[in-house]
Amino acid sequence: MYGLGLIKGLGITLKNILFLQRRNTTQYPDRKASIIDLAKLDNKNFISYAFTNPMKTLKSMMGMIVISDKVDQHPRFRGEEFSWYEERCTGCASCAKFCPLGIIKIVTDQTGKNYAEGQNYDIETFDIDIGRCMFCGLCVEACPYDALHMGSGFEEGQYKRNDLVIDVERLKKAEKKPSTWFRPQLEQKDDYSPFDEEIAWDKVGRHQKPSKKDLKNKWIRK
Amino acid sequence: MISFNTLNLFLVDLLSFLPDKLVFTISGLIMSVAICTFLIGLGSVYTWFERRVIARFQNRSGPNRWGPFGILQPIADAVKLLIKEDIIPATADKMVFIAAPIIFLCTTLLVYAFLPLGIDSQLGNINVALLFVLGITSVNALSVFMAGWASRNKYATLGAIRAVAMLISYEVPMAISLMGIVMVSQSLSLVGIVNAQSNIPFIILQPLGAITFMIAAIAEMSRAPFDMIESESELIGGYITEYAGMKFAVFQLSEFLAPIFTASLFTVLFLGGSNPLKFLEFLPIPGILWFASKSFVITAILLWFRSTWPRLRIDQIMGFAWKVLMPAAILNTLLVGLELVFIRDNYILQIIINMLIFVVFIYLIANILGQKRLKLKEPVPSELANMDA
Amino acid sequence: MSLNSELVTINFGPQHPSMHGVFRLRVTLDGETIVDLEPVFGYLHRGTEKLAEERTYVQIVTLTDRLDYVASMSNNLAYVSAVEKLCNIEVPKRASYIRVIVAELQRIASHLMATGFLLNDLGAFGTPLMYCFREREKILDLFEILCGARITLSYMRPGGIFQDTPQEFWDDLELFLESMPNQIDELESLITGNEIVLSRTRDVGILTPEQVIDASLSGPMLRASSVKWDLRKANPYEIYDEIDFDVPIGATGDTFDRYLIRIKEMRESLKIITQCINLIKPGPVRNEDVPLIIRAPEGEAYVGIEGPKGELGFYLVSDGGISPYRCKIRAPSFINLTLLKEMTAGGKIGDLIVNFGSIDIVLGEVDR
Amino acid sequence: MTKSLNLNTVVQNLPDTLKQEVNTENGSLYVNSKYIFEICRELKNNNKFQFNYLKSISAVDYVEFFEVVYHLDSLITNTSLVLKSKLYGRDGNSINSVISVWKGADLQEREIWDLMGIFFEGHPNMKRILLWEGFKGHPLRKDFLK
Repeated sequence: MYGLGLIKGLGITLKNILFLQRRNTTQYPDRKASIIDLAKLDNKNFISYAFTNPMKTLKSMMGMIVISDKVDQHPRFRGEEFSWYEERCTGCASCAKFCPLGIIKIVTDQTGKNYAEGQNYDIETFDIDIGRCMFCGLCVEACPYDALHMGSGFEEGQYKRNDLVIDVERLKKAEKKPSTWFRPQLEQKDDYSPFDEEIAWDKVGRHQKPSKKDLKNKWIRK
Repeated sequence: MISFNTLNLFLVDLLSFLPDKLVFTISGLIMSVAICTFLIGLGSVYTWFERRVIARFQNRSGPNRWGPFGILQPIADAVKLLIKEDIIPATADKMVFIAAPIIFLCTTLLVYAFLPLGIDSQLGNINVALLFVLGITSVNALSVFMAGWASRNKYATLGAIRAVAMLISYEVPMAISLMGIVMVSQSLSLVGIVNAQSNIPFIILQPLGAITFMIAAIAEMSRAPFDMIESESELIGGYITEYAGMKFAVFQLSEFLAPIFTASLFTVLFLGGSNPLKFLEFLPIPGILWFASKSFVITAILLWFRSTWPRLRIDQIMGFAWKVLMPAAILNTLLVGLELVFIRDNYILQIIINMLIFVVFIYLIANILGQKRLKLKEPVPSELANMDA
Repeated sequence: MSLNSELVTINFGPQHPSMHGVFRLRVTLDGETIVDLEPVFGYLHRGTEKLAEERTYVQIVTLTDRLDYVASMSNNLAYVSAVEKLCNIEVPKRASYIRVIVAELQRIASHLMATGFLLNDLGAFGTPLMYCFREREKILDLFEILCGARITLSYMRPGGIFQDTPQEFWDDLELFLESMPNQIDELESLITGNEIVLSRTRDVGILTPEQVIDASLSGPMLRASSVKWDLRKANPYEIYDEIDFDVPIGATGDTFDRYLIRIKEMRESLKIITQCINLIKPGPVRNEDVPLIIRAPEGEAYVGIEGPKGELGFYLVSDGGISPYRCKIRAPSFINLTLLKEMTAGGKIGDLIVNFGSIDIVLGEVDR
Repeated sequence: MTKSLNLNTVVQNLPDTLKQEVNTENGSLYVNSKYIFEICRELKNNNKFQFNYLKSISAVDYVEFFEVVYHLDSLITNTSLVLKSKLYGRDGNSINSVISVWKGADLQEREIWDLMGIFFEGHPNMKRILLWEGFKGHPLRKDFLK
């Protein structure tokens, strides 16, 4: 009969508002916590939580309490914060040659300080202009000595374009959180590891790997 | 129980030292300002409510940053719109361009003048309130056309043309569908209509009229699936394309007031207004709460429709008005007229007959319209291509 | 009596809510009826073909990501297939399977997006769009596990794929295959039977088989007009000849058929992925003989694959250098726009928007 | 599997008037640019070919000459053919349009005129498509900005 399709459609939307508590969106960088969220964090019933912590309850009712959720991020995620291992870099500039946009600038000096195999070069300049970087990862693929890794950050906003250029000092100082993009040895611990110490799975990416149960909750509807 | 009338009397008492005419003017003014302020506040809260509910239908969160559950969002919106640059297109007809949103808001607010929100709770009670409501809602078409025409924008003009065609068409079945309840209640006053429903709400007595009125009313306020006038994906914004800042806010406010108004009118006309539901009469709930909760249900249903259905095309919308809603409204009037002559006091029989006719009518319309549309042809591969060769 | 009326010319776009990017249509209207229509291209022209002449063969993979940015995997696949044909590179079997799996996942994602935006153009206020995006998000999650990016993937390399899949990918893919059929059912019961959708889309924008073949349309546009032509069957590439699937076709070639074809193709893609999972075996995923900087022999190669939007072809001419001498991209959504005027002239504005939505163009590919 | 047609059979099956206008060298079929329209019409309408689908038209700049490449497909017999036509000289190159044979040539020919500067005679709407009117030069040529 004509018109049944309309009613069926109404049923679908009703199902989505009534039975599915899963939201499609993630609040970023933080979200306003309700009492239920706070009680969940404390493993309490929200009514008893409201009685025991009246101030916090009031605050959360007024939308003043903020909690931040972690975004699932796979260790292969290629982002900013390039992890560069100074001792392994020979300054061969493969990365610079292979970059499609030509945004890597390397200047080397012959001092004989470097102890990796290959040529003995000291790196004076290593600029990566991430303002123009498209995170294709080809520089990592090109590096023959595993010296350059993609990072896992994505929050590197700056006020000036010049600040987006990562120079060698920043690369040296940066916290190393390499992405396993094109570095499968970081994923498989049995394999040959060029690192002195192995990097655990959860340290590779920025956030913890979601468990299979989490994924199930996320994807499969009851 | 506090009602508008007691408030009014209190005001009159307070001002009794003044001459009589002045007293009534001032007290009326105070009451209307209070009602208008309340409605505008309600309208802005409703924007939050609508956005939240539709967001939940779509598995999103909706506005949730300002205040608890984002309820302060309307204030943030208003502030943002207030401090926006007020742009009037160079070629626009300035007077008309500015007047259009004001007329729109005024007519929307004026509707509430004679709407009984509870027992003895209305600003005024005139004996032609229904006619007044029908008349004042027609002015919307004028203000929309003013806005679209004065903008000197092709999208706006197209929207305005659509608005005039559509709003005027839907006025007719809307008015005719109300004939039935006027005949039964023997009154054009809204209070009279509410009182006539103290036993049975008209939605049960005249389901055909109720559904015709509902559909026509959705079209009148141009909400989905009849949101032809703004139709974002086609005309960008229709008549509000060129509006910005506060003028835009006024338009938006009146548009968000429209569902509230429609819901209240539907409650008054078909759901028994502030009368309690029969089986819940024992509860000590004031009439205005009954009214509010009934209206709330209707607005929620409107939102549900809005978030589910796509939009009809302009010719389909016009065809629907004249080919389906008109016959339905006339049939309803005819039916009620005959029943009033023959079985005036037998409500049960009336309900049974009307329900039956309602179901049969819907079924017939659905089948006549539907049969050829629903059948899908069996695909036959064209001879012009042969993958396996 | 006749009314004195004039034709109105309106620019739909470049900024318009339903122009799918920066596209412009110059439309001549008689009231609500469309009299004439002229598409204006080029607002997103980035000169990809010229850029490709100055990049090495592997670097061009990153350019192809940005053509049809909702179906990067398919673009990658088409491009690397062309390079492989040009240089006679053999691809390991496992890589072929993985390529097919990701290409079909990408097809589902692209069709979901097309369906969602078609419904948005119909005026459904975003609900079907959000449901479609919810499912597409899962596919993007899968891609993130594979290659660390969600949109601009750069996953494939001439001679295979860049890196083998992690175990999590297979687990998640299993979950995805479990849930996806139900989701498509839900989407269908929201849309397919809906009378408003039916009345808006059926018998609107009808294209006959002769017309579509004459105008070189491809993909769902071609098949909706009951032309049974799918490059995956007609000219099987990768491992499609080992796999059993149907090619759905439409009956009338109207907008509704174009929508329905996409839904049916999603189901077929799920079938293909399931078969691939059963057939795939461990092994190398990248031809180790292929260097990073490829020096292609002199010659030329044209390879077309069945992308989500139609036949996506790369025509590469090499002069023996490290970058192609000429790289021509046969962009399906560009050529699918040929018949826009024939589809819409005589209809209403609403029909124009719906027809345009049913073509499923992506401006990155149209303007290149 | 799409078979590519044997070039010699193609030449043999063409009518005598057109036979001398095509030649095969380096494994591709070269067509005299003056006769491209007649040959394309023949390829589409002749029952032995039935090339009803124009896959793509591209143009390549070989500095001393331009090459216009037609990729044809027959959906009926699932065969394919590559036609090529050489155009000598840098300026004022023109070739007949095949739009009345296959409508699919419409946008592609405009694109080639825009980016490569080869004029298609007989095209009803021959103007720039991706770049704006008044753009100087044709960017896909090898001597652009050199």
